[in-house]
Amino acid sequence: MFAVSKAERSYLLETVETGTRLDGRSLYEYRPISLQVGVLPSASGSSRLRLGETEVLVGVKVEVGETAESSTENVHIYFTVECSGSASADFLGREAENWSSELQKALESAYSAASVFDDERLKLVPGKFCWVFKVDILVLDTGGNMLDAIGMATRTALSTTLIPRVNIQQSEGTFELEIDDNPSACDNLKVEGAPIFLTFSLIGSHFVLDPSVQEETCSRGRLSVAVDANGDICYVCSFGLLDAVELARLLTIMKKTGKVLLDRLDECVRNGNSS
Amino acid sequence: MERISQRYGPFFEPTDWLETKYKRERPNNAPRPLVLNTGTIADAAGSGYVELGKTKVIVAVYGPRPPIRARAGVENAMSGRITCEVVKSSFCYYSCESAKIPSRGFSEEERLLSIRLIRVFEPIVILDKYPKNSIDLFVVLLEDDGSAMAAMTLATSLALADASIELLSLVSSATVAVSTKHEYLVDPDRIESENAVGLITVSLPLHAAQLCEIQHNGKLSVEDWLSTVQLAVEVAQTIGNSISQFLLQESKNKETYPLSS
Amino acid sequence: MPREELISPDGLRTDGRRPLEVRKITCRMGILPRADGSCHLEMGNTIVLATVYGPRELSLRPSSSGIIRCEYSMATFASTDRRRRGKKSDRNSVEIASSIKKTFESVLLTDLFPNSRVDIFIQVLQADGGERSAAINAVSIAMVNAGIPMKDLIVSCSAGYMENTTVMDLNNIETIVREPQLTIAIYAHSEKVAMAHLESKASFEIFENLMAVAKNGCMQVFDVLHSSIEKYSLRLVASRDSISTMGSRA
Amino acid sequence: MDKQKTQDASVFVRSFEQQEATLAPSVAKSSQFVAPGDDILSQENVVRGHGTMVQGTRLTSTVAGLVERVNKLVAVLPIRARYSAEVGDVVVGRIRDVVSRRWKVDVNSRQDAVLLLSAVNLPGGVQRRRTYEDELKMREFYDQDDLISAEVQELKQDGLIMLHTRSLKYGKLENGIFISVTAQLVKRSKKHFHHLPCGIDIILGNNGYVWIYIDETTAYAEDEEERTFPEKKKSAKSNIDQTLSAIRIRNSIYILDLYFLSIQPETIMLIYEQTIQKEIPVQHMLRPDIMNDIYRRVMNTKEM
Repeated sequence: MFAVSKAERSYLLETVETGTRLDGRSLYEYRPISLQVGVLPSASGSSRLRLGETEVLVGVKVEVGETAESSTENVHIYFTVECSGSASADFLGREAENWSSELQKALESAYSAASVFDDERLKLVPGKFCWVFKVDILVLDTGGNMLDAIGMATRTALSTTLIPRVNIQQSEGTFELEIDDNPSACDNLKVEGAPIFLTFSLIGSHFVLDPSVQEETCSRGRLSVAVDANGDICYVCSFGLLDAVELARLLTIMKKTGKVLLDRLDECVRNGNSS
Repeated sequence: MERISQRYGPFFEPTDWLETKYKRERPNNAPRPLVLNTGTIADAAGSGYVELGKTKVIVAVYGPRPPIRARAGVENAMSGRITCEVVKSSFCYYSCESAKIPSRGFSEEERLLSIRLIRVFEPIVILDKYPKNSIDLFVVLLEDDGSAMAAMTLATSLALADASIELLSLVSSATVAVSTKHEYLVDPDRIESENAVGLITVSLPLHAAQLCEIQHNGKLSVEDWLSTVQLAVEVAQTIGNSISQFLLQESKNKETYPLSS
Repeated sequence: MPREELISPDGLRTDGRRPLEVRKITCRMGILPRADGSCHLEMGNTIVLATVYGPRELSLRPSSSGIIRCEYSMATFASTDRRRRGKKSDRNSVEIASSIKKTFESVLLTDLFPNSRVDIFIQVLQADGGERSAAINAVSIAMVNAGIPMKDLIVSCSAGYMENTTVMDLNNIETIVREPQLTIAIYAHSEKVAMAHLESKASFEIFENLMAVAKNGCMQVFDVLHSSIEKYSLRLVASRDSISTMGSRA
Repeated sequence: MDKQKTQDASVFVRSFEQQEATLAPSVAKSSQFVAPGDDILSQENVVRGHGTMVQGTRLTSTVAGLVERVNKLVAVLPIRARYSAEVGDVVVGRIRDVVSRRWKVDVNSRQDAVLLLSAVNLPGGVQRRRTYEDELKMREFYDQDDLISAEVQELKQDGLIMLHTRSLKYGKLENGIFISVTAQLVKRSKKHFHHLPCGIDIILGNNGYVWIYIDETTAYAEDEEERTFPEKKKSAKSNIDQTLSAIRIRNSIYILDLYFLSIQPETIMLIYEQTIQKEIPVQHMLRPDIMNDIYRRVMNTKEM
């Protein structure tokens, strides 16, 4: 549990009133992000992301799985969010469990809405076989704004994920799948449509983007939105009393910031791959 | 009370059949018939019952009372807190889901619904007036035919008012679905929600231009999203007005009761 | 995996090592600033992250010496077959955690911090054999990083017997074989054994052989760990002192 | 331009690795480095101090650090560790719990320090008897999570730290920013309350907790008129400037801590002035590339 005294809280509120935050950021600014891809050689795709004090590690495993007859999807995606021991020490009892299922739910909802995997190359045998993506998120350090960090890390991990080529042989109604083990014969997953999350905390009467732990502790409400590259909204979750008129303004900020953030992340992954 | 005993047949038809054959039987902008009741549970400090079409929710409020399980050290004792337990009745699951009933404890969905309800009501209940106390909400979702969260919020609002707990305002809630044909469907039922491209639930206090909670699933452009929220807010306000009408009526009834006896 | 393949006719192992060669070890200290001590240790492809908190307030009843708690968990993506293991309640994890706890109980000077506790968290990020010894080495470094007084540095290494050869520091392929395997942790200077864990039965001669090889491996590990501690520490000291001398001049 | 302002998703590996490259390893190894279990080179008849132990005939270290010798005393000070208290230290602490007649205070040490009700100044007379009412009103003096400054009064046999705030300069901390750093970076000195040249006050707690604040009593002491109307007369402009300097100081301390540089008023001001000189806006100070740049500059000026 993060402790904030009354005096610190009121100083934080006063400072936010003037348009700056206690680490010097302006209200709609992210903390510096550090990113590393391909950190886990045994995973199909992986990334490690640090957002201020928050640090997460994401591993993606790709498998071929069976699917229900009625399903038309090419990809099933599962998320698990786990707290490493040192991070879970911040929670009491059930809290950690609730917290991770909330994050999982948000990711599932956003990814299913964004229809990320509309890619012809991912097609196996409809109604019979599909790709199963297992995205395992490990929280190494909790420093506020976990959802955004997880969202970005998941997207980058997926963008570096390699999909093996599969030869499908059909004989007498049964399908034989032959997976090409050669790492050079893998396709990169296209994740242009994958959303990222942007979170505002309501402090006093102001909204601040990318809240730190201290700001989260002092906040009265939160607004998390998942946006994709087109600026479409894929998921929204908010609580706490917020003015209805503010919504439109916040969404414009989110749309703009989300675009920049996506560009930067992609650029960063490209640079990381080339070097 | 008569309406509670009314029986509805559950859906056993496969979903794809419903998708083609299903037809909304009321205008897109009309919510389903609303049934409200308070004081259903005699033992509780307050209780509320809400029927939104076939969706039925019952809520009991206990408290303010000293917390049963004190959480050591972390609690700010100067203001009260809200606890919430949401339970889905075992017959509220539809055919395909019935296998998923958890053997014990709360399912993930129930826990998430509990957290959401707490978050809706934390800024609404004037917790400073109940230091060192806890207000316990027990919610039973009897049948889920879409818009369950909205129904739960309404029922909790009724129950809190019934328990005479100090609130900033009554809370109202509404769900709007955006269909594949880009129609706005107010208060969607289960099939409509499952087939929607966007599903928004909004909770708001009646007497302020503010929102307590927004939950949105699905993909919409910013403009569409804003207009959907706008619609949901309007519907929630209409529903809210009928709730306050109902409560007013109830309190009048209560006033006349001792005289007649 | 057929046995012949484990050691080639040239005497090289599957990953190209000689029998008495440990994998490449790299370690980074102080990587999680919020913890008192942390260490990211790679032994070949096995990656372990250890964090140490404390000594800090023990909220239970008073005790005359410090208390150590240890949690070991394996990330879901750690091994090639993604299993939903690694939960703290997992039996294997509990066993490793308790053995690491006991190992460090003997070496930490717990008398120096009564009424306090030290929390150890171990997260295996990638498992390629020798997780137990990697975890012990990582915790050891994290303890140094946290400045917790210890009698000695504990280092750990494994050894196995296969195809009439004794090899040290087994990787995943080598651990799958049902042959005698020994993991030991020793006090680096006094060479006392702090922990020994044997799998499969081994004759007495083989056991002694394994012991000697594992000990040899431990010393190799020690050299690497000691030099990285020294390098890290001296850098910090240099950093701290460089500017302070200037500060006094200013 | 706007993008530059609102966003930075720049990549860097690990700040510590970058630092490794920039720092010249020209360390005069004046004293021996030891890791736990290493032998300490020494003559006979030494007095063993902290961080050492005798194992058989050997004198060994128990922590990693440099061997310090003062006459016959041999000690090893850990490079990073929790705070170990000494009597007379000034600390900043956070109230963790209020129990009967005492506060438990988190001071980044091995266990919570204790502040007795009898060790604080109560309103109305310094040596007043502590009544039962005082005990009930303890939360009004210092409530849970409050930050206080205090002095170490006594160390008990089992290492328990007893604090006191029996001086006007100690007590509850208000109107400022808290930051926690490595305790070893704050050297013991005569003075821990500093008024920095930029008009900001800091308390450098020996325990690595730092409080950055704007002391209104000194700020208004210059103008007698204004002193009578505090708060109200404060112009919004100067207030913002002060807050920004306080944040700049906070970020400077953060950089010092990250690069493991000694934290004292001089070094804080060095970073502070460096960023002002280079016109780095306060919100960019914590960007890894800029921090590295500042660090390199500071190290260069030192060599000149």
